[in-house]
Amino acid sequence: MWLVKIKVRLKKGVLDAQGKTTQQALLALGFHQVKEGRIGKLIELKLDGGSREEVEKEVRDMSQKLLANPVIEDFDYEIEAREE
Amino acid sequence: MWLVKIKVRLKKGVLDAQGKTTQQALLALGFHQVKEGRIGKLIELKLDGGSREEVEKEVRDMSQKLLANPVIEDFDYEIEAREE
Amino acid sequence: MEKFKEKKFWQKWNLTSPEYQLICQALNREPNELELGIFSVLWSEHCSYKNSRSLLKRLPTEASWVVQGPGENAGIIDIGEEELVVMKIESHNHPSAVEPFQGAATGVGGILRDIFTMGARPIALLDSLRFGNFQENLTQYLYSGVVGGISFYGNCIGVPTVAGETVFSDSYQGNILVNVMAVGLVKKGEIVRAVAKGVGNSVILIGAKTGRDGIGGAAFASVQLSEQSDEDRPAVQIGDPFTGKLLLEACLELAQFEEVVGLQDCGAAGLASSLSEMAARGESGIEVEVSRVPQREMGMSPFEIILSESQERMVVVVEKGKEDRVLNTLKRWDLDSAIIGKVTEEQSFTIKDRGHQVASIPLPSLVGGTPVIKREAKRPEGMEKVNHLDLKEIEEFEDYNQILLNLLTSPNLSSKEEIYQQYDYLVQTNTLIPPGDDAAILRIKGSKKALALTTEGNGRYCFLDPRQGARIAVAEAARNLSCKGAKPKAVTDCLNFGAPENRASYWQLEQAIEGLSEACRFFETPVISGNVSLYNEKEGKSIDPTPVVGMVGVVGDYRQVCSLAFKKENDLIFLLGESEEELGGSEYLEVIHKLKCGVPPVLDFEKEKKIQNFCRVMIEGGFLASAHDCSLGGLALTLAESCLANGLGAEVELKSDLRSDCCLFGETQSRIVVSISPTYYEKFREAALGEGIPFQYVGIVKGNRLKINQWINLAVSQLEKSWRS
Amino acid sequence: MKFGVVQFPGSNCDYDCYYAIKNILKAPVEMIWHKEKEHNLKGYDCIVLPGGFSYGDYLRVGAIARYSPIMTAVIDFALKGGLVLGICNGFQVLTEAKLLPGALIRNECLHFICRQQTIRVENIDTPFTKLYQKGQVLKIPIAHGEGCYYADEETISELENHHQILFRYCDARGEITREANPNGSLSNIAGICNRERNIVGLMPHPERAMEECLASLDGRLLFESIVIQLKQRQRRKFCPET
Ligand SMILES: Nc1ncnc2c1ncn2[C@@H]1O[C@H](COP(=O)(O)OP(=O)(O)O)[C@@H](O)[C@H]1O
Ligand SMILES: [Mg+2]
Repeated sequence: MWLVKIKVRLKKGVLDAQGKTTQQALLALGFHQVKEGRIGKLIELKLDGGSREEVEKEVRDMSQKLLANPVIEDFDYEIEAREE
Repeated sequence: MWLVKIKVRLKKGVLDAQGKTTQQALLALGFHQVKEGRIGKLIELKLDGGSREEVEKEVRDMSQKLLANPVIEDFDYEIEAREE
Repeated sequence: MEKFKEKKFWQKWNLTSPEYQLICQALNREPNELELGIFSVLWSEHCSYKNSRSLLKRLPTEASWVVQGPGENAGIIDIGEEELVVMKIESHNHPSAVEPFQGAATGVGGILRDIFTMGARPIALLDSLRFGNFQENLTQYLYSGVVGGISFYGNCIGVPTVAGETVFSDSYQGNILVNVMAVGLVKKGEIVRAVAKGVGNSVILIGAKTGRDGIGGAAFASVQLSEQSDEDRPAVQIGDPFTGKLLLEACLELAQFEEVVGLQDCGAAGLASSLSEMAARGESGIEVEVSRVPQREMGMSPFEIILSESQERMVVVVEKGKEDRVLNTLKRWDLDSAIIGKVTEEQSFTIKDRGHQVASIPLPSLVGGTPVIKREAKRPEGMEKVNHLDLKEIEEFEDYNQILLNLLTSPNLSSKEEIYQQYDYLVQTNTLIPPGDDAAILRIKGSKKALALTTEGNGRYCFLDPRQGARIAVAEAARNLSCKGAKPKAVTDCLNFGAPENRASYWQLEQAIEGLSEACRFFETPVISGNVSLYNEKEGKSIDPTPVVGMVGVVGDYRQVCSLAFKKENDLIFLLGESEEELGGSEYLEVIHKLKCGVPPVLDFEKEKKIQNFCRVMIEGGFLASAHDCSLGGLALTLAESCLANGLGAEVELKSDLRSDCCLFGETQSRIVVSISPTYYEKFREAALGEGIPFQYVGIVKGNRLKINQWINLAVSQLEKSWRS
Repeated sequence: MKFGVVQFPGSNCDYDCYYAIKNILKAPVEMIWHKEKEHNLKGYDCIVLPGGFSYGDYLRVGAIARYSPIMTAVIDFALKGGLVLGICNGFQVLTEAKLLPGALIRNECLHFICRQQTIRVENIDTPFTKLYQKGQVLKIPIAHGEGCYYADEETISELENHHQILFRYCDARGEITREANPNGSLSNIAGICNRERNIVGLMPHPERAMEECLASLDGRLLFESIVIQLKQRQRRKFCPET
């Protein structure tokens, strides 16, 4: 069993209204050190079988096809082996 | 400068409709190995100054107050030092 | 500078060599890169209408109630009691094809800014959508993205999406249409104009910070989509409805300030077009300092700042020395703002970067000087063949039950609830007739009046005969309003066509405008605003010509409106108008017989108007229990829909010597199905006879089955299952 | 007696509530700006947190609004027994502020849903529901993307035990069914109150169901219940004996 964590982020330069609003809210709450806020998605999948290489290929494939929107988003991922 | 990555996940037991739908969509696309899908948030902040301990305290504080809702969500975080 | 000439740099910007010559003449020198960029976006089809302007002149734009025709951000009509209605439609086809969610969302944001730019509060949105084949995965992706984007932006900003259309057809495969219309209200005397005038007055940029998004978007909208467009993807903009809402409220406050001289949204081509158009309208000039523009990213060049299409920004011109109240108001709404320049006497658009002049363009040539391009029109080859339809070759059936169910299941006729449920159509608490009817009705608080709104367009009819298709779109829009009890008042149109360089496309455009003109003149619904979207083609194949008509009508008393639902057992059902043997271009032919041919139905203007007037008068008198326009899918679909709305059945007997399929599914124009309580029968009959209105009794509302002659006998629940599937 | 409607940035049912209270209910009402940190809400008897998308609903619905300056006063007002009504986004803000238990998460169907909805009145023993009848079926529109009520089992049974569930999604006949549940809410919960019964949150929009021409009048009794309660309270204030 593999545990895959895919992080999907807005590309640089793409307006991140959520991130901006959250940063401002943190400032207003008194967390003055917060210089920037970005919000992305954290997608965690459990995958069956295959070698790490196979899983990696699959993950890249599904991220490009469905999980990230290549027009505005980038992604990266981590793969961990897990006991059943 | 510190880069903080806060991962906010729905607690076990809370309906993760989006995760479930994503898993189903992946199955439909032919990724038959996907046994489970969960979707959370990845909040990335840049923080100024302070020691690692101070930053950690701040981050825990802001996560409890604003970034995660303990009724439905758990969080964890990573802190990295960054060049300016 | 010579390097541009050598490398034909202008081609990259979609300018032609003669256009480049004109630019050099206007400047008396060669342009620099920034100047060339500005010319290129302002002279793009999207901003300048260079290909369509000469044709648009044919449209009727005047009436005693028209306060503002085409030329400003939106058109305005006077509906009495100090109320003015502001409206406009706009396309966001290309951005939505690239990124459906954000493309549609920013389309909504953009059209709303056109309304509140004028000081009007937006009260309604309508969306007219066209997608490719419903079965295709790509279509599903585009469809859910577009609907999601409209829902995301419209719901958040709090403007109800109350009506629209969704059509699926192969002709839009790879080239979807996303047209959004917005309507607003403003009191007489409170309109704000989009001008910059008064030498020395301050030019303030408000709203979101400027980023690198969407640079060159306007030019992008004016070229064909090709495989290469995928690489243009960073050109998509992101909508931020939250900032949009703050901007809306702030601008409506600013509109009340005396020191506010002019207000203009930053739409296509960003500051380049908003600043130059404002100055041109005010017959002044503008000088702007780009370093003062609040920026989202580091190191943006003047070029990027001036041409950025970042959303949620507006320009306001304020009397010199009186900026404080404006700036404070913006602060109250947490909006960024900065004084970025001033109005000048000399009619030129001057751009400075930290004091150094980086561009200077004479405005009259930039804004007014776009070359008008006369294109050649030619009727497409093979129209005779397309228009041929021999009914004898079409099989008639004994039993139409399954056929009706198939039609109800087909994506163009099935329930659109799945779509409009995603839109908040009730916010603002004015929606008297919600989506799902012929037209939406919105009351006007504090008045007895109500507005009726609809959009109409039939690409198939227009493919078969663009002029007739356009005439029908207007007639049908008016009929939609009339059968809710409203009097049609004005039109905003969105012309979606192929590349004007293609003679057949240009012919279609010309024909459609001719048809719109005739019909709008006849129905006294002047065209007060609109939008043109050309280059809707992919790999040389253009879409069906699709003029979309947005129409507004006025109801005198909001309590006298009529929905399409049958209301009560034993109410009598009548058909106003007469059916003809017409199947050409019908949904039935396409869905059941896979034929897209023949000629669209005939349209008799006089008869149409008479029937519409009669229906309206009957509703005003309170005589009708329901009224429903007979259109796509013919009489059978019209009856089925009236049954489905309240779950009531009907027993119908059509007496006619027409073919059964024509009776049931023919799309003859000028027909309305009404139901009335037996108490009013005499009154109704007398009135109809007196006015010489063709009408026939067809049956009664009864039970829970729809029965039509020996052809159809189905439980309403069964109809519903197919309709909702 | 006076109502106050809080305006957060991004509220969009603020005017609808204002209009309903002023023009339909004909009760005194004022808007309250979110930035008023020093406001003590003196003179107000019922505070309404309206629907909309406060702060764009970014990060999490209601999360940022919960910390807006006016909320200090609202929390204080509520804890002192003042009547607080949260509608839709207002409900979300109340749960984020812990004035009401539980949380509202994304609709099970994952998209926004706007429609006429039937709900059943479960408890009438509150200032907000006293004019209804127990079991009465109301038609009141919903319009939300995140209205799925969630709380842990313990909280749910506490809500049940203390009769804090005021409205449940039901079908036309009043049956509480899976199909009638538009968003996946636990126990079909559409609206709840706190233990003290002075704070109410609900997802449906009663302010959209107050006039003949708007398809339903069923929201009206909710506001009228409040008015009656406030009038009684006032009377008690002036003649303590009665
Ligand atoms: N098909 C049309 N019919 C009538 N008026 C039109 C049409 N197309 C564009 N217009 C008018 O031309 C002007 C410029 O349109 P547009 O560039 O779309 O405005 P904006 O830049 O404000 O979006 C507007 O006043 C618009 O109403
Ligand atoms: Mg405009």
